[in-house]
Amino acid sequence: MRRQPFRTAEGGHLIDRTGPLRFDFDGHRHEGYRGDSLASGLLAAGVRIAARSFKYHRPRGVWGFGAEEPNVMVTAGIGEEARPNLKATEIPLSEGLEASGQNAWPSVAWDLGGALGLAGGILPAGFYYKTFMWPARWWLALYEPLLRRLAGFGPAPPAPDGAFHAKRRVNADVLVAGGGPAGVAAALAAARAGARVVLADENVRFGGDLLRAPGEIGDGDGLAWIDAATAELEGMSRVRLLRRATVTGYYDHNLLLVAERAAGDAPPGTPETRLWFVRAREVVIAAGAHERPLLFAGNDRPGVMSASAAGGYAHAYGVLAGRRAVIAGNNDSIYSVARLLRSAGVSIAAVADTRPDSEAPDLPCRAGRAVERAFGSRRVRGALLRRTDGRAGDRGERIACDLVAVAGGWSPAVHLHAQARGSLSYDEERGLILPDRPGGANRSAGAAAGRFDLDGCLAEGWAAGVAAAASSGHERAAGEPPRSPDRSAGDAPVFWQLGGGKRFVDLQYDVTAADVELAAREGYRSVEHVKRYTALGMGTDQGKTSGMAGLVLLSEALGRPVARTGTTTFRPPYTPVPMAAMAAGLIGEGQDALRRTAADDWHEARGAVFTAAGHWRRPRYYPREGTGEDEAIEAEVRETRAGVGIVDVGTLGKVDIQGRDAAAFLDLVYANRMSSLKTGRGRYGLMLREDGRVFDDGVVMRLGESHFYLTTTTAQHHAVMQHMEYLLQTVWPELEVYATDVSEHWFAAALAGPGSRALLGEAAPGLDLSDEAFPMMAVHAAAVADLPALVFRMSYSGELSYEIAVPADYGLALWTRLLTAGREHGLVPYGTDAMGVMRLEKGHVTHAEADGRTTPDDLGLGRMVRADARSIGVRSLALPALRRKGRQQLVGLSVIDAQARIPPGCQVAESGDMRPAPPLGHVTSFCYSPTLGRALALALVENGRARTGQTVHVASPVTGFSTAAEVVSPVFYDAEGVRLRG
Amino acid sequence: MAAMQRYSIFSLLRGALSGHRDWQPAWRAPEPKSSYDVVIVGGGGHGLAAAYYLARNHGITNVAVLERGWIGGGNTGRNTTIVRSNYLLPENQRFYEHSLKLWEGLSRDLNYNVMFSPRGVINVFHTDAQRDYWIRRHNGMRYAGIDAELLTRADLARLVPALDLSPGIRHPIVGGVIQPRGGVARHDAVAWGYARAADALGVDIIQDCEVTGIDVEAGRVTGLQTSRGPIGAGRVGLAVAGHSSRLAEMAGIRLPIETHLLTATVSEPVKPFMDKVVSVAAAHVYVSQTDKGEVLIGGTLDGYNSWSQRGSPARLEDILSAACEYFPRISRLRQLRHWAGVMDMSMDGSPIIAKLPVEGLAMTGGWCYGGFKATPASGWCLAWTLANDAPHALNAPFSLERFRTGAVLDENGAGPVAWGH
Amino acid sequence: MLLIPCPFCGDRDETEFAYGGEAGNERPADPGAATDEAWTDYLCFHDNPKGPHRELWFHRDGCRRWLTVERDTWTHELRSARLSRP
Amino acid sequence: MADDATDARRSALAGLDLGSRAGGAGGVLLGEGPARESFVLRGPVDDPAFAQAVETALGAGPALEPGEARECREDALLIRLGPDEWRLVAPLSDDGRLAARLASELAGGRGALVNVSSASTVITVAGEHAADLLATGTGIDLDPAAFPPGRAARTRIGNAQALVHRRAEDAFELHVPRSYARSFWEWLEERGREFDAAVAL
Ligand SMILES: Cc1cc2nc3c(=O)[nH]c(=O)nc-3n(C[C@H](O)[C@H](O)[C@H](O)COP(=O)(O)OP(=O)(O)OC[C@H]3O[C@@H](n4cnc5c(N)ncnc54)[C@H](O)[C@@H]3O)c2cc1C
Ligand SMILES: NC(=O)c1ccc[n+]([C@@H]2O[C@H](COP(=O)([O-])OP(=O)(O)OC[C@H]3O[C@@H](n4cnc5c(N)ncnc54)[C@H](O)[C@@H]3O)[C@@H](O)[C@H]2O)c1
Ligand SMILES: Cc1cc2nc3c(=O)[nH]c(=O)nc-3n(C[C@H](O)[C@H](O)[C@H](O)COP(=O)(O)O)c2cc1C
Ligand SMILES: [Zn+2]
Repeated sequence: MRRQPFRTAEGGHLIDRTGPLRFDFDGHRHEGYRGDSLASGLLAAGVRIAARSFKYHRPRGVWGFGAEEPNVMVTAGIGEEARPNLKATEIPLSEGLEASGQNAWPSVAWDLGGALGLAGGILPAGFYYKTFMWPARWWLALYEPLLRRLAGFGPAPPAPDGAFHAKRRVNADVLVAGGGPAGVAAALAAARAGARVVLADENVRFGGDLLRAPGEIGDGDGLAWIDAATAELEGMSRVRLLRRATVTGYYDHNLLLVAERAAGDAPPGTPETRLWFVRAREVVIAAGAHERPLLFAGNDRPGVMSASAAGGYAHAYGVLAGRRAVIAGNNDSIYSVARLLRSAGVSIAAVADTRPDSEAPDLPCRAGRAVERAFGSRRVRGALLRRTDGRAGDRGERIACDLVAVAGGWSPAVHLHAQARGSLSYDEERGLILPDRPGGANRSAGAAAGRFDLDGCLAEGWAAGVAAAASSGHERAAGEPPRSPDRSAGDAPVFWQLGGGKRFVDLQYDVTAADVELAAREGYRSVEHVKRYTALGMGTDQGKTSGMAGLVLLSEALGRPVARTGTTTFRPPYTPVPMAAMAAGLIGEGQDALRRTAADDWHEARGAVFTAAGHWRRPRYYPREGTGEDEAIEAEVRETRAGVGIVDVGTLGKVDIQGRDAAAFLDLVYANRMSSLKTGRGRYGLMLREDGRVFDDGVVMRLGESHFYLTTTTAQHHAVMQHMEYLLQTVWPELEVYATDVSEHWFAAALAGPGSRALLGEAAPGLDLSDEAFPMMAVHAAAVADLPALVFRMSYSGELSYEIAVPADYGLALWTRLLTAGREHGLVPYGTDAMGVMRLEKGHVTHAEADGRTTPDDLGLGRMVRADARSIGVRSLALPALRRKGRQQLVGLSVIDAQARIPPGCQVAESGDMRPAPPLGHVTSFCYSPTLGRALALALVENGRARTGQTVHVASPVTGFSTAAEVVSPVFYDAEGVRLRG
Repeated sequence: MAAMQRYSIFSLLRGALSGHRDWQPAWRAPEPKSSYDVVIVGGGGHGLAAAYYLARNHGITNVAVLERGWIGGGNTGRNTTIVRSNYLLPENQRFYEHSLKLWEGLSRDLNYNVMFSPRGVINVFHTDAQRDYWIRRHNGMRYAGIDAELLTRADLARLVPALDLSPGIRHPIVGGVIQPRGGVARHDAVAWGYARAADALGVDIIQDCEVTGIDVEAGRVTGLQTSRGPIGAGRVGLAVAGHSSRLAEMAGIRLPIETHLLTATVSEPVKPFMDKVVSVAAAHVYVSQTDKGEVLIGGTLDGYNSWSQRGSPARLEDILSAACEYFPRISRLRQLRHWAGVMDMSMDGSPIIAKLPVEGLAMTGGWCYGGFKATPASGWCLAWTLANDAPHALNAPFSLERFRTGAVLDENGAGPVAWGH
Repeated sequence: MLLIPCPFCGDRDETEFAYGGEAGNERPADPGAATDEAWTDYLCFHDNPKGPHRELWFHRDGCRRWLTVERDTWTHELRSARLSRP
Repeated sequence: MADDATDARRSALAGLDLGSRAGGAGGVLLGEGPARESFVLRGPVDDPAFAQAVETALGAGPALEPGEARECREDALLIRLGPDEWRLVAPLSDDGRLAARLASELAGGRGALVNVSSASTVITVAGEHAADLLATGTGIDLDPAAFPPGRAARTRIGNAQALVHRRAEDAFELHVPRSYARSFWEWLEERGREFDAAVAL
């Protein structure tokens, strides 16, 4: 048997006949040519059943030629490489391609699911809304699993997409969407006018409709003109031609997404997709039109297809979609398709024209007739033609054939125009939905604007190109537009259906005319309701072929004009976009950069276990030989409190504040006063949000009369910067203050513990560390470990402590030099967990306590707030609910059972039985304190401070844990602050 | 009026025999009367539910629902359909749990299968701080009598095989929590089911009827101006989601609500591979697979006031990269469609179901991301509030006054920044 | 994705900016003298028009200026953008 | 101390060991630029005293076009980043002298000068596809007509904010916040696969 029985001996401008390619479909080996699509390859090989439908598993074959294909979706690749739901018309054949049919078992050719078709009667649109309600439990146990089993097309992929996908952002004067005659003319005109042009077409070759059917431009072949024009464009430096590139979405301010697919024979390393984000000043939409179906019984059988597609397979690929064809339609294109097919070797059984007085002496014409029914089950075997005027006595004509090519007219591709929120109009006479007022800087041209003659398309495209270039400031003369002898309007009377029976409207979701009529009868009258009730247009083709038919049927059922029915909303993407392409460059650190401190390499080498703090990573603790995590953390605490520890605090936000009004500004930004600070001294500062809740805290240091340096928490640093700029630029623009973010410039480490003074004394011999010369909250510039540093005396751990900041380039040197110097002092590096334990022992609050709901008073910080209502947030503190008695307040909880440990996420309750009852509050932070030898917690508890001394319960019902604790002051350790003095 | 045609497997079989020619309209298409006892503005789930409960619970049947477009075409028709009651604040817990209980009986109550599917709603976490928060929230639910469980990584691997639990990713997942009774429902069916049941009790559902003005006389609402003429009303309930500020403005009232965009997207349908609803809160993405097979993915706001119902591709990149990161096999699928809804973002992230400072006027709104799950209880409470001219204990905390006194219900602690919630 | 014409930097994508809400929402000059109602008006009750809106945007990844932008919240048409503090 | 300090300098990219990755001649060459001294200058451009102080110290006035990078005294570069913000970038060998001069000219007047020398890492991107690689992650118009050599812009690229300075049509310098530098480098390398990006020393 011939390997490609339906391949013609010659012809096919897209294929290269030197050396066939082999490919597999559903386990069978076939042959095709380079340049074929999988669809043309399957047709050439004589594969007629290439898919099964969604609901009834009916056999389906290729219907279309490109993006509009509703039927044949396949899974390409096998095993982990499988990609489901690809349109066979869009898959380039490549050597060794393996594809399989979907939604069928064991194969699309022989699918047991086909039996479901028999149950079709009880499964009309929306049947599931009417049943499966009793008994309630069965929904989850039985009914829904059954429905889910039937759902879906392709298999769920078992593995992630491993391919490389690229992205590119570009700016253009003019983006032309669609590279048919209109688009190429537009691009050429705009480019010659001097505009920066991007021309994108979804096909492998520019030419649009000319790929499917020959046409004349100038005095020669249309495609030759296209090739010459694209060659000219290719030579212009400000022009970018994108093939296999679908304009998928039209977004705000003329941003368009274009998904470019790799060629079938692309060299390895070529990105599988490149997603272009084109910001265009002007857009020309030259997206052509989609051929419409006709509705008749059996119109879904393999072998019933779009006439222009049937012609296209012959012209572009040298493939016959059948050997004996009935061609039926309502416009002149049926004659050119018939001649095209005949010259390729198809015998033309009949050409049925719905119009009564058309004729073509060279063809077996049946004027005034249409198909009423297609025969055959696994593929079409014949068609019944009948008069369209319903004259009595017409017994119909049954014609044997294996191809029914239908030409129901054209639907302009208004998708992009509509996505841009352009309005649509309905031309009743021509039966066309047309772009009306544009919704952005765009214009439609050619078939996309309802212009169907080649000459008109060229003229319109050209004019659109000239106009778009002019609107973007380019007015060089572009020359004369190309002309074509083809000036036939191509208009057709509106015609949809003949006869009854199972007429499919949406092939993909098996929506029939009866379903649409049922929806209308049941009161789902809005076109949007019908879409949702029947799923019409919700498939992967988004109704490109079915949409209009659905509208007309619905309008007829309701007896109202199509214009009143309107369309459903057009939404991106125009054709599906790979998720992996959207995600390209944005996975892992690509999306979420990992910020590292200057000492990060050291932490990593030391084997630190890290934790995430915003974008940063910070050492949680440093593992120790022979002990577990808890022991290591406890040791870090113990050794710091007994000797000296060092912690990387490089992640804190740091801001330099200068300017005449710096002090006044800080008084307004913080709830406590900063203007009274003396130079060389610092103060703990509390920042509120305008609604009175605690926003951030940190230390403010005065470096000069109008020069301050302040720290923020790691998490809020960006928010604080933005907040300060907001205040300076919009609320108090009269203040002259410059806030400069210096977080990245400074690295910082804290030395903590009674031994810190001795160690620092050694590392900074020039610095007098006596209490008199260097009291608490003082700041000095000094050389530390021979590095230029700022040293602050402050404490978070509750021990004598110094924070040392150096420019980050020296950060690692500071860290390693201190560690070396500290060896004799027993210096221990500690991480955030030990820091957390020490701060908890001291009752310092963090974001767990300042959770965006708490006021200063809730946190026991009320006395810090200055009574100046001008400061941010202070006025809100006077609102009744913020002054209300009985608010939750911060307390300490000391667990009574010294062996008990607190699990995460505990609530605080009156009793320990964990029965439903309103809890008193919740634990915000917890630890086991090696210092005090028991578990401690901070908690927000209703009326908490008044409960001091009472016993409450700390409980986690989800883990079945509960223990008793005493309410105590949140400062568990060294309340007098003796240790700060060292 | 005719008794409602019952839906069941038997009626479906009978329909099959008659070629499905005997099905009656699910709801009528009446001409508006000159006045009603109560008019509900907004034919989304909330408005339709309010009308239904007014008729069913309070015997008030001279009711109209006015919808400017087609019922269910607002956020009801464009959301990610997650239903749950796993809230942090007690006021929210009580309210949403009441709603969940109504969901559990809803299909049978309405005789319309809304396909409520309690398949379990999972939240995962990555850091200690997130762990503490999520467990605390679920512990709080237990104290409120709501189901909640803790999941280990092994549990997650078993329940959600598609989830990437490897330690090598940017933010490794360390655990999760689940509300087993949470799930999804068929969004459209909720609107249609309420409409059909309300219609059967005498409620007029009037589509293509836009309210353009609210008539107030001596501080009392008397009727509405609409695109289909004036309609008198004894009381008026607003249930217009993203459009709340506009309607309130018609009565001279300002609301602490801003309108923002939220995007959702679906993949092409594939065979089932994920039956839980999974939310990765830290990455602002939530994922489920519908009964038709699409993977349904939702994310976070576009973050600026907008009524445009179409979101930014930048947000899509965020949402889809997060989805691909945590559910890697999704990266092999293709995005089929995306859309956006206009969200009524309140200033504390919690709703307003309350009487307004015009006699006879009440509203439900300010739903932010979360109002689909609230549909039954929101309608239930609005109906109560309209019928009794006073809030029920369940919705008393969701007052407008709280924004004046500071007694806000700020689940996320984000402060008065509408787009921060 | 909006394209915001920063008066200093030129056209930039929305992703470089942080949104700041209504532009005309003035902070009471003397908060201490403001009634609860006036104060909470400022805090919580903002303009939310469907149509032209004056709003603030922070050019976080560019000049770090706060801009006052006039944008239609329905069409997203951007009518003007100027520096909040010239 | 100065010497000791200089030796102690360490690049944020040191951990990547770029030396071991060097080689190849791809469509884009990535490298690390030399460390610089870098200062944020703030001040009122319309204040004549401020303008004069800057002009005197640097030999270039502050009234530059947005994004203009003007060469000034001591091989330094003054870049206008905002209405009242500039970046002064000087070679390390300058050892702070230029900034000191500027500081003393500014002393007592308005404005502010802040040392941020450690705040960013300089990454060079050069070669035929240099602009294409940047265009994988930033929306600013990199067409040489819109963004010619000698221009700079602070913008967002990929996973970081960066100050992009075009030195020649096909050569860029990116000043990236130090803590982001490694992640950003890796992002560049990964996105650069499309162009056979290689590391240049
Ligand atoms: C993308 C997205 C995802 C979401 N995900 C979830 C989720 O997973 N779970 C969840 O619980 N919630 C979710 N939500 C929120 C939820 O969808 C809404 O809160 C809820 O559906 C609101 O219902 P509604 O009936 O109040 O509003 P809508 O359904 O919007 O109904 C309001 C109706 O009022 C009509 N209307 C407006 N103005 C007028 C007028 N002047 N005259 C007459 N009629 C008018 C509108 O046309 C509309 O139909 C999501 C929302 C979005 C957009
Ligand atoms: N005889 C008839 O009745 C009839 C009817 C319709 C069209 N035509 C012929 O069709 C041609 C119309 O010319 P035209 O240029 O307007 O349309 P076209 O169909 O020739 O070209 C449009 C091109 O745009 C592509 N495209 C569509 N959407 C796209 C997207 N989103 N992204 C990228 N590419 C996209 C299409 O694949 C096609 O290649 C003329 O030759 C005309 O004579 C004839
Ligand atoms: C849960 C859910 C599932 C959806 N599934 C699909 C789908 O399979 N196919 C489809 O085209 N649209 C689907 N949509 C999107 C709708 O088509 C539509 O975009 C959405 O309801 C918003 O309405 P609009 O686009 O008409 O504004 C789905 C929407 C929701 C809420
Ligand atoms: Zn700017």
